[in-house]
Amino acid sequence: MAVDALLQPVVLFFLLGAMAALARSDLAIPEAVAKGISLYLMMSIGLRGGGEVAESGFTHDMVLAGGAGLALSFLLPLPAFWLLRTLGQLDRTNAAAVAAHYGSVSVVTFATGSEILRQAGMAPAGFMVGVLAVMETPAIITGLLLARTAGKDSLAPRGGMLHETFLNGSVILLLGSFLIGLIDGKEGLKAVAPVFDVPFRGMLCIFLLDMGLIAARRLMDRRALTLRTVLLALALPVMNGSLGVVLGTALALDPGSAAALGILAGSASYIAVPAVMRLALPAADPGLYLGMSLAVTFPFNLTLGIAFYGWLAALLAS
Amino acid sequence: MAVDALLQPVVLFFLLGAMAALARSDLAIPEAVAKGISLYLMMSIGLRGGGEVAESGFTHDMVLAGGAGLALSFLLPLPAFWLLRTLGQLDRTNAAAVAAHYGSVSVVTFATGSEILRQAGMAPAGFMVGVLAVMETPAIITGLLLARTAGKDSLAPRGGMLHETFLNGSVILLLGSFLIGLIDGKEGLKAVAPVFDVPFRGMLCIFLLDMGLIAARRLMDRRALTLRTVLLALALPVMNGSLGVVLGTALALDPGSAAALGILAGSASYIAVPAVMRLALPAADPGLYLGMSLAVTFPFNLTLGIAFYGWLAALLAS
Amino acid sequence: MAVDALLQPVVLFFLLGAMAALARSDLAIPEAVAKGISLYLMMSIGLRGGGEVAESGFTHDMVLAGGAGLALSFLLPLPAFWLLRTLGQLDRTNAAAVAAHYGSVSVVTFATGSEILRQAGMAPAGFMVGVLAVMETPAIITGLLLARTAGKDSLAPRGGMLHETFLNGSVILLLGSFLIGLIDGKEGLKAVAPVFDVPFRGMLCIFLLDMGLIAARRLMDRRALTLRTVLLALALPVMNGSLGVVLGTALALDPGSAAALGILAGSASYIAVPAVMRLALPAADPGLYLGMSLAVTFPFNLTLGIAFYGWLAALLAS
Amino acid sequence: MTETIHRRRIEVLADEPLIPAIVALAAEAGIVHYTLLPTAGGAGAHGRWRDDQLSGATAKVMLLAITSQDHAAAFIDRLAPLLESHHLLLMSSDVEVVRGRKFD
Amino acid sequence: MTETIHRRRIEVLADEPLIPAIVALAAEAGIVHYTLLPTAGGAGAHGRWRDDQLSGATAKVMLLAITSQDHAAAFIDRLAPLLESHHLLLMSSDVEVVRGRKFD
Amino acid sequence: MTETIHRRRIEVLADEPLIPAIVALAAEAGIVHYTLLPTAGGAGAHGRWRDDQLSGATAKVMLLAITSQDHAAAFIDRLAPLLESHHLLLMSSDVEVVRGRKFD
Ligand SMILES: Nc1ncnc2c1ncn2[C@@H]1O[C@H](COP(=O)(O)O)[C@@H](O)[C@H]1O
Ligand SMILES: Nc1ncnc2c1ncn2[C@@H]1O[C@H](COP(=O)(O)O)[C@@H](O)[C@H]1O
Ligand SMILES: Nc1ncnc2c1ncn2[C@@H]1O[C@H](COP(=O)(O)O)[C@@H](O)[C@H]1O
Ligand code: NA
Ligand code: NA
Ligand code: NA
Repeated sequence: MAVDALLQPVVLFFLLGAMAALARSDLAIPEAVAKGISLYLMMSIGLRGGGEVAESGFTHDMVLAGGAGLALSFLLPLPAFWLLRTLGQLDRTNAAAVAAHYGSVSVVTFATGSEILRQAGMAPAGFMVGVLAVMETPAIITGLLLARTAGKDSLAPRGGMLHETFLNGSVILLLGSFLIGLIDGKEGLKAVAPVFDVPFRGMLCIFLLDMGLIAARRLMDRRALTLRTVLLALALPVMNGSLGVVLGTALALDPGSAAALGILAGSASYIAVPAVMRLALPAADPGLYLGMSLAVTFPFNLTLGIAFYGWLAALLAS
Repeated sequence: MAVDALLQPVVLFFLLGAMAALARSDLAIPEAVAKGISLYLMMSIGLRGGGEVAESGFTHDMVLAGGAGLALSFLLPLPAFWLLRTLGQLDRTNAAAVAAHYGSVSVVTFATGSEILRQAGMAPAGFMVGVLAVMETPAIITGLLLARTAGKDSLAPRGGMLHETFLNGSVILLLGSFLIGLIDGKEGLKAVAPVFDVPFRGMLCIFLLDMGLIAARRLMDRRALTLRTVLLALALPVMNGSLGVVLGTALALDPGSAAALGILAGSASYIAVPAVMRLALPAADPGLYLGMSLAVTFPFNLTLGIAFYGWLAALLAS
Repeated sequence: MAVDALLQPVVLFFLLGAMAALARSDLAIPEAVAKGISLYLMMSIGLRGGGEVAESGFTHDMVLAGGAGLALSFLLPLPAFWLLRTLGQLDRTNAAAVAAHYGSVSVVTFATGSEILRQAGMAPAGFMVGVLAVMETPAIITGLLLARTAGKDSLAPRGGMLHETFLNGSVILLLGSFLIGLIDGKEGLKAVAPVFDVPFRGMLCIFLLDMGLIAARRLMDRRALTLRTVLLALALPVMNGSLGVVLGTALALDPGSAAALGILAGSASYIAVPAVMRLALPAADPGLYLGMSLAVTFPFNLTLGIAFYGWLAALLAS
Repeated sequence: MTETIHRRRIEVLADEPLIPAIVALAAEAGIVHYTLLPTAGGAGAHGRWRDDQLSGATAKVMLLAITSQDHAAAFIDRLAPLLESHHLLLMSSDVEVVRGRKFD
Repeated sequence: MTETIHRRRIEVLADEPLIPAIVALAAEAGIVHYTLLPTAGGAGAHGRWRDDQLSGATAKVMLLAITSQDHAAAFIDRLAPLLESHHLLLMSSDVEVVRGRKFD
Repeated sequence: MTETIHRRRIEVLADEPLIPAIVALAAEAGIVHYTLLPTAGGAGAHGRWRDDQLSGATAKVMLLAITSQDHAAAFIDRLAPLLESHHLLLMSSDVEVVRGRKFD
């Protein structure tokens, strides 16, 4: 599965972007287009997940997976924080900010992983999109508690950070689309499938080309990254991802969904969490948390991580 | 039909956008993408309408509907102006500017309405796209005549406002695409149908998400709106729309086309007319005319108006 | 073929854009969207060409066509330079810069030409995309040698211009997508065909609408263009294009591929070459080289040139 | 050291549909060279706005022109009566340029 | 000649997520009218950046406000302690405007 | 009241492909911190332009740098001979900043 996964157009376009940036080409996707595609991906993931859940109905598995996701997102920042403080030698604020990123999830890693699993005959259940939505925000709360100083800043919003956290555009769009998918069901979505279903993989290619460019340029700019933080940005996904797969298997999820839980646990946020952290913990260095999650963990998951979680889930299931 | 219409993805995405904005989420579609989709919608509507007319040939109905549209667009500003002056307590310039908006049409309301009618088995005739194009500009002329002061300003173009009116980008694009559709016919358009036909409803969803965000943000900013103008922004579409349906039925159009004429008459412009008014009547408040047409009338039509015009047309036809 | 070609939606949208701009309409496609579509077109052309070559395998014809393309791109600037110096009365730097544009190629002209040839039952071979990629850069080198002064400027990059030339974003994207197409093959690309194959012609329509606007606006701004340079901008494509067709036929390529070689030879670059020239030969006037290639040669090729090269190839083949 | 010359830097913020007319007004005042800058949003006496291009009628553009004292004054004279009615923002400040002749 | 009045031109460059908070801070200092300008990239003590909207967390926006001497000073006083920790850029310069009352 | 210090505000308008070279030139003059601003169009001695990114060769970008008097002069000296041949626009003006050391 690993080699097959690496040779898929989505991954090859990511590598093309990364190589172009490393060679200092001026290739660039306009911001507005990249942002538009990122919104499209969330709408599409939400709608399709909601449509599948509408079809399958609420199940026991769904509740288990949702609970597991919730627990993982709340708790994964704790060991991460400890490792970042000790091995990573980060101060409290930076360690807390980074830990929040690793407790949360990457929508694009999930999307790519789902496609690769589907290709390998291990399609995750539709409700995993709900789990994805559930896992986006709890880690932010844990991270802010770990930092202690959050929101004590003169620029911090009066009403605390909860508003920023739950009304983050990407969180709203994913949840809202999931709800619309639930309401309209697979049948009701047929008329919009030519936009939200059929072209999904192709759109992902264009987006991953851009991700390759951005990740590699961040890596070349790696002002804030040290050898220790880079190594942790490789170790944390493996740790968290394995935990996710093991937990999913223990809860008797099908192998595809267990692998997807691993992908979620092993991925790190680079959209919703940074936007909240920039405001809540301005003293934390965005070069550090975006460098780790976007420039190291994301490429690792895309090329090796997903294949590994899938392999592990298949192994444990048999 | 009303409930069905409300639960379609296009309408649900509009509501999602509106709710996100009301909750003060930072969700936003990049300008360039929204503008691009709006241009896409006009190209698609024009091409498909032209293709259908090429197939059906010119008919008696077409001429009648075109004449009715022309008359409505020229004349609807008159009662609107009177109501805005008296009940709305607006000055002459503002009343004239607003009246022009209500005589003209909203392309997206028409597009959404056509999809909802099609879903309900009442697809309007292809030539209604021609009527849409015909109705965009006459109201501007009536509005400028009502205002009297138009173009007497030192920034107003020497050659008068006609150039601005007829060469407005959206007018040109709709008419030009309609012509291309006429020339190439349904057969000739087959090669481009995967872009201009199949994905239309899905693209409309993304656009309506943005419309929801924009309309709700305008409503929250409602500096220029009073209770009187809000009530008129609800009454005018019902009045004009009913008139359109009755006229369409009287001219013996099929119920779908009569409903579409109602939708056109009941909708208010927020693309072509504001751009001309900003230049021709700078003293008129854009917060007022965009607030009424975009933040009140558009959501009303989308959620209730379209369903009402459709119901009325079906009732009158039977 | 000529009239059919002119009435296709792609060409009609180009004419619509040109007419809107000539009538001074404010119609405009957002930059970011136009740029996004231009990147899309390169990805799509590259992938599809690569996929076809993966299927057909490497052939004798392919090597011949590649060699011919390489030679043409290196050598076509020489007669062009001579004509521009003598008949065109340009100074050395400007003549060299313009000559480089005519030795290189226009991706969109090639794409439109391929579609028109396909429509006429003369589809060029998939490897012609490889020839397209091969022909983008050699002419730049010839142009810089002809100018002599290139890179002696204080703003010129230390390492010379080769980096700028070969790592130009559009060159990288076309080549990279071609490679991905080669690796994944037609079968592997199936999952992304709904984005990169099916909607191609429709996307080309939107892009050509924008090209029409841009070309006509440049023509109306024709500060740098003289009657002599306009005539040369019409003569060069005919000369170069005929040479390409004759050479392709002499090498026993199928008529479609010979026509495509003519289209490539006859087209002039307006993406990759100007970006390099602006930096390498700042003294050359961008108004001149973009005016000639974009405002004169491109519209000529689109409306007449492509049809002529196709006709010539068919004639020579029979 | 390169010699620099004092000129006026004029900036006008206006709704996009008004820009061609303002450019024409500037030309009457002798200002034919200018640069347009995009904007993203703002707030003024007439409320808040975001750059939604949906209608484009209320998207704002900043016009920047470097010019001589005289041309600047002529332009300001022409623009002043329109500032209030057209919701314009007009600023003027000192700036130094090389190649003074270019900016007369 | 149209009379112009001296005011302060304040410019603040900040990461997009901080803008609403900075607007609120400006309002506390009496500055309620402003314009936001987009940016494309840059480099500072904290490294290079390009305007990638992917996360939006590090895309920067320029806030421009014309205001009175007093309001400007009050705003700068509030912002000064945050400049270093929040990676802000703050500039202040002279500018002349017509309709002085509008910019107090 | 927060103390502010005088610095130079340098602005250079240039075609996008030239920006990396201009950034390098600025670095030679000791200016390593800068911000890039997008533009939308304009007109000059070499004609009108709109920001069409189709080729990108003639899309313009504004480079803004706050710096010391000396670095500004050094940069202007290096740039002056290129202004005409490269169609550049160069402006320099006074600006006040907090944290003066940051802008040397
Ligand atoms: N004092 C100011 N500083 C900066 N921008 C302003 C100021 N006053 C007005 N503006 C801008 O000019 C626009 C129109 O101003 P107004 O006519 O007051 O609504 C506002 O929306 C702001 O973007
Ligand atoms: N001297 C300067 N001139 C212009 N822009 C600057 C300057 N210093 C910093 N900036 C901008 O402010 C941002 C943050 O600065 P810093 O906190 O120094 O990284 C930089 O990325 C630049 O975009
Ligand atoms: N006086 C000026 N004020 C503002 N922008 C200018 C001025 N002169 C030139 N520019 C800008 O600089 C670009 C190049 O100038 P030029 O080399 O004169 O064509 C123009 O297209 C304008 O965008
Ligand atoms: Na995670
Ligand atoms: Na109407
Ligand atoms: Na050529």
